[in-house]
Amino acid sequence: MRPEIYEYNYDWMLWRTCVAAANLGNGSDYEVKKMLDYVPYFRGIIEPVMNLGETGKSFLRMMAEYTENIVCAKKQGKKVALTTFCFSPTLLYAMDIVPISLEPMTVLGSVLWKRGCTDYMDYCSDLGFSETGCSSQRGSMGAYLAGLGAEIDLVVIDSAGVCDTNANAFAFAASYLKKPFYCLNYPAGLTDDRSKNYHREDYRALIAFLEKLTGKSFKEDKLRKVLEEYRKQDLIISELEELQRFVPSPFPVVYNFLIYAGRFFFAGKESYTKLLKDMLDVVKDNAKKGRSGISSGIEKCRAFFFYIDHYALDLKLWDWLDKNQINHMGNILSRAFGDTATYTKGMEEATYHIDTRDMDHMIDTLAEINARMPMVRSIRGPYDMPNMWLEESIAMAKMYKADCCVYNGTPGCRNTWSNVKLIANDLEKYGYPTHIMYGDAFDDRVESWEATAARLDEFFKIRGLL
Amino acid sequence: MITAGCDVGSQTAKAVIWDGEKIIGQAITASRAKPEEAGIEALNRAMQAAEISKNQIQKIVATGYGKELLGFANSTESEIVCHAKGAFHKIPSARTIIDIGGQDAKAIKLDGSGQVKRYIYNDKCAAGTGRFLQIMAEALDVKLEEMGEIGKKSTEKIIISNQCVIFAETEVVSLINSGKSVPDILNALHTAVANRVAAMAKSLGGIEPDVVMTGGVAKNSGVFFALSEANKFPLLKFDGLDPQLSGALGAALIAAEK
Amino acid sequence: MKYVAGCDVGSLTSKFVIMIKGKIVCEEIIKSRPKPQESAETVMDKALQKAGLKKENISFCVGTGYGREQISFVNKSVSEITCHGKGARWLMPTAKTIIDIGGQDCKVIKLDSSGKIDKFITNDKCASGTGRFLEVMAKVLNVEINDLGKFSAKSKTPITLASTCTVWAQADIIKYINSGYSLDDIGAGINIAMANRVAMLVSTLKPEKDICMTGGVAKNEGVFTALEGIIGQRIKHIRKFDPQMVGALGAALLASESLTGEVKI
Amino acid sequence: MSKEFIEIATKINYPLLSDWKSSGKKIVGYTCSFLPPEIFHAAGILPIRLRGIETESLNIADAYYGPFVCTFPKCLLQLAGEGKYSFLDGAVISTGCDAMRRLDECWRSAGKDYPNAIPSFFYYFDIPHKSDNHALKWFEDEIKLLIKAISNNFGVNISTENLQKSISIYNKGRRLLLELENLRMKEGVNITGEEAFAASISANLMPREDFNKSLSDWISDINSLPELKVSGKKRIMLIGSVNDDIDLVRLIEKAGALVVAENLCFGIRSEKDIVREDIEPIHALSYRYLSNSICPRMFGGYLERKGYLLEKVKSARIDGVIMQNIRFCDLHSSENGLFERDLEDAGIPSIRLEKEYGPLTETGRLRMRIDAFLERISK
Repeated sequence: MRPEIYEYNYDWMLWRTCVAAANLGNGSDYEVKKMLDYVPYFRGIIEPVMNLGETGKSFLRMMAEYTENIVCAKKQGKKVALTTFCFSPTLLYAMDIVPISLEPMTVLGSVLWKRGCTDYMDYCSDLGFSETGCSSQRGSMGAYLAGLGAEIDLVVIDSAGVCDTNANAFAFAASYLKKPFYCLNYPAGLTDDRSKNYHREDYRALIAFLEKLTGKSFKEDKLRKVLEEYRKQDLIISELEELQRFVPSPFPVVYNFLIYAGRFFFAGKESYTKLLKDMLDVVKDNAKKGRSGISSGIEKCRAFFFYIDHYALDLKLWDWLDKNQINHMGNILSRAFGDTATYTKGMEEATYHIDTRDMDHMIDTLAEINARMPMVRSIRGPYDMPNMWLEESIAMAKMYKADCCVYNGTPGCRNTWSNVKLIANDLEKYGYPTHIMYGDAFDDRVESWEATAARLDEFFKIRGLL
Repeated sequence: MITAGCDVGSQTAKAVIWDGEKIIGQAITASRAKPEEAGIEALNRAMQAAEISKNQIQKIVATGYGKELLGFANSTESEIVCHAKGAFHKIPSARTIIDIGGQDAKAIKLDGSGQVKRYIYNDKCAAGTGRFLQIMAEALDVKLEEMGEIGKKSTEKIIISNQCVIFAETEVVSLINSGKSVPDILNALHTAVANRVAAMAKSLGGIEPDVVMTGGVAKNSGVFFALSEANKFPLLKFDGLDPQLSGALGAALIAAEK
Repeated sequence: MKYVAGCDVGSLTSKFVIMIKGKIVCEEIIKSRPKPQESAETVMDKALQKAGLKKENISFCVGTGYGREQISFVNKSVSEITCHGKGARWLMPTAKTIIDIGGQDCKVIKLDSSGKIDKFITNDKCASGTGRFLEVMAKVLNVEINDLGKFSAKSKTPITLASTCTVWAQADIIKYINSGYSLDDIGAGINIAMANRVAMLVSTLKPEKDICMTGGVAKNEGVFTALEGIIGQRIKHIRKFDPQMVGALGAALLASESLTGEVKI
Repeated sequence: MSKEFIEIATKINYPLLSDWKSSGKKIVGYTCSFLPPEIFHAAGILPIRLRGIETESLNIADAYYGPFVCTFPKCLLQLAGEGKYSFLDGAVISTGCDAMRRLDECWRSAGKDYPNAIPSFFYYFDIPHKSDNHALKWFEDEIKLLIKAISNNFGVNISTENLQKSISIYNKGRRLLLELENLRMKEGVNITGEEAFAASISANLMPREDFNKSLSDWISDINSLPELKVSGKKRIMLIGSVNDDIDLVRLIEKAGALVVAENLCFGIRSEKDIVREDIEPIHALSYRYLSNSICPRMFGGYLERKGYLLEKVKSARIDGVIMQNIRFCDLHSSENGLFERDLEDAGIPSIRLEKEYGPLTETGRLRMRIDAFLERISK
């Protein structure tokens, strides 16, 4: 790793960048424009986020709060847990543990800095971690392994059986840092009694592990408060997602990203509720005017991203979609399957229900939420089984009236690269032109944006979508 | 109306001139660092062959890697569409086209009217491209055009397993060093390319006949044979036209339509 | 007079060094032929001619490189890694870490204080960190491989390049050329991509000073400087000797040891 | 005797299989060392570990699997697509790792395109990635479900007595393998690593009674064999991801070393622990198969695996450890990275090698690395 990188603390840099960017929004248009000239490295993200107005500022403030929590955790006597985006942080918030979710932290680094997180990625390889492993963890993981972030106390994840590459990265981090490690493990099934019981028992064992490690017991009131906030958030998200079904969709292209980023960072926290409310205002207004959320106000095509979407460096993909008047109808990360969401009608057994009656029901709720986190739900079992990847993708593409489906991931994803050709063939059979992107969502050294964009352009044109 | 198609790829630039009924000029030249120069050269030579001047051409469509840089073209079209167009024009029964060019290999599925239904490029890190064969030809010190024929003299079957071009080259170096004959190694390389391309085509949800092969590698009889025989799908090739010109022909035809 | 020799038959070039009493008599390099035996004989003949010697004058010859098993005239064959370690230490007695980039492989070697191999690492993941990568890229850019290094100094905004796959990187480069990026920026991007791959190996081995670089790529200033930047340590130049010949030199040194029976660095 | 093992270890379809088939008995293939073959044995079915040797191309497999995926499951799929596994009456896919569990979907998909590619009994066996109590219970239930599925499909009854008998027969084989392992770890050794590894591989392929007999006969012969010339040869341990390629061992030994121990999937590591015979058999099996963290698929079990490795390095007086993994096997690749750090810290030279699965054609590249490693540790 370049020697200069050792001079900066990762959390601290993210924190200051987010704070500075959020404050920038308080200036006049002229001031913002002038300032952007001085931050050329960040303008790729800051400009689009600024263009979102109040929503953008709320988002940056939320990010600033998340990173500030990490920076200040030790001073406040809190334990710090390394975790993954597909693990709901709600439990950790209820236990006063500060989560560092590696993949979203890689995204932050990738979109905020010119060179992204590639130095940290390579640093992981220096330490012996697999270079072909997923870049989503490797990005920020390198910073923590190098001691350039908060000191880690424990590692908790839930990806065993879902994404072994992910679980492996965290297991490596735990072994390398010699820290306690717990991983929830998911069987292939979701709704059968055996699986449900397993979810519950595994989750309770996790709580016991955390209680033992922190020496604190789990507080009922705190948990209830967090879950009630979660319920509120779910209701707003459901309303947002209902509006997204309109043609044209009143959703700005980047809103999906904000929804899931918020969920991964701050599910159950008030600042996320604030962000959602801001988004709802904008979307409602657009809907009332019958206007598309796309900058030009015109929607030519609707694309469903059936895996993740593309983050690497700036917000180039979202920009490109916006410019080409293609709307983004969500991806595997943006749906959570709460029973208040309209898209879960008729599949009640596959949803979660927030029940704050007593401690026991609340823990069951958490276990159920977690079993339906993105990826945990849909890529855990055979892709063509009920409630799994194919069924979900088709249902979403249909419900959101998508014209086509697009895959993007990372070459490190053994799980989806093992069957993306199968699902693409199935989606084509169902009438959805399907494009497979070969780039890496977190590392633009794998395929340049120029090459990625050329292939996308070709796909939308040849398949008659534009 | 006279139209032209110009296809500037990573290795060669191709041009075809179409008089509305038939090809009246064609040319293939080596690519340059500046795509436009290569394009102009190909076009000039095609015009010479057709005995026409630039102002007689009413429309030029560009395709290939360098298409955006060809200032002289009236419009651009993707390689997929051009190859489909060219191949379908030559062989109207074509439903699947396999094109192996310098930089990438593609499989294209067509409907009965010649419209592109689906298409796919070679997988990343895959060795199924013309470039792969070129690197190997250099390593073995044989001429690219002669690879096919030399490979036919193979007597012993060997397998080249690595999917990475450079590692495959290392394998070839090792094979040379262990005393394997050049025809045997070439045969193994052709089979390796054919197998990779076959897998690519199959992953489009089954291969529909007729299958037509285009692109420079179609001229390599070793790969052509291995694809056709070993992978059990009979291939057709152009009659009387260099398969490398398929994209340029398609571009010229599209120019005539517009 | 007991002459000794080292013969390094690599995938791209073949090298030959003749020594006597710890002094280099002559060195020779040719492009490798498809047959290693042919390469070895040709390069040896040329070297002998240059030195005005006959085959019989060579008392002991050590072979190395990919083709080492096929060279009939060698007395012994030794891996490239040992030879490069040997040669580099002889040229630079303070060398602890040696970075060697050959046509097919990239190796990083750490020596202990007595010059023995302490540890080494090679590229297994991907071939992008090899000399072949640069050669393929130079061809795409239509420049001489030896000129590739010069671009870095002139570039302020190098491109970021696919560092994982040669074929893919090549497609990206064509895309960059066609999008109007300057040759300097593209060339610099290639050198950086290469340096990144190599840096990963270097850092894994936790390099110790002095660090030197051997193999043909050592002559590429762009890669050299970028690599120094990434690993954050100075790399020392091997002076007055072609870094590409270090393997053959090491082989000749080993031949000398076999001859005298003494084992020294 | 070792010839028999070498023949079996290098063929997909060996004479023993056709003998078994022609006597009207069934064969079921499985993909992971965490699946207890005792269950099939107790049903009178021959369980064999599926392998991908003899693969010549991946032109079928690559149409289903994407790039960036380990070649082991691809090779299995390729052979199935080519009909080389048409002798199977059943196949069980399990959650080894991501790429292995997706073999379920890829194989089913290929089954639609290639007649005979897929056996009539095709089953998905879900193995937890940890061994907590609730995971053990899950695993035990999973075994019971598998037993039920086998019974229904093949019309057989797997009784407790039969299971107990099978466990005992399998344990006998394990004890013999451990005896063999002790023999090869001795100072004056008289078998090569290649021969010993062939025996380990055969354990996954032969009817267990036949295997026990052959191994027992060979072991009694071994002591009368002349000692190998081992002076100056370095003692190597080969570890890492799935490997059933005796050519790799041969390559290392040809370079002048002796492979005296291994820790490979297909090797001794899957057989090192005895199943308890004094408790309820299904419980005993689930405990034995899940509580061993022998593979990095068991997340969080690194210390256990490191302990086992260091102990073996010590008892076999290993001079150097060669760690291999198939390209894109992140689990073993990362673990090899940790092992390398910890082994080198403990003064044990080690090297990581990455390669494709299947016929060993990368000889040149591997040879250079192995030679240099041996030169390093020989000084």
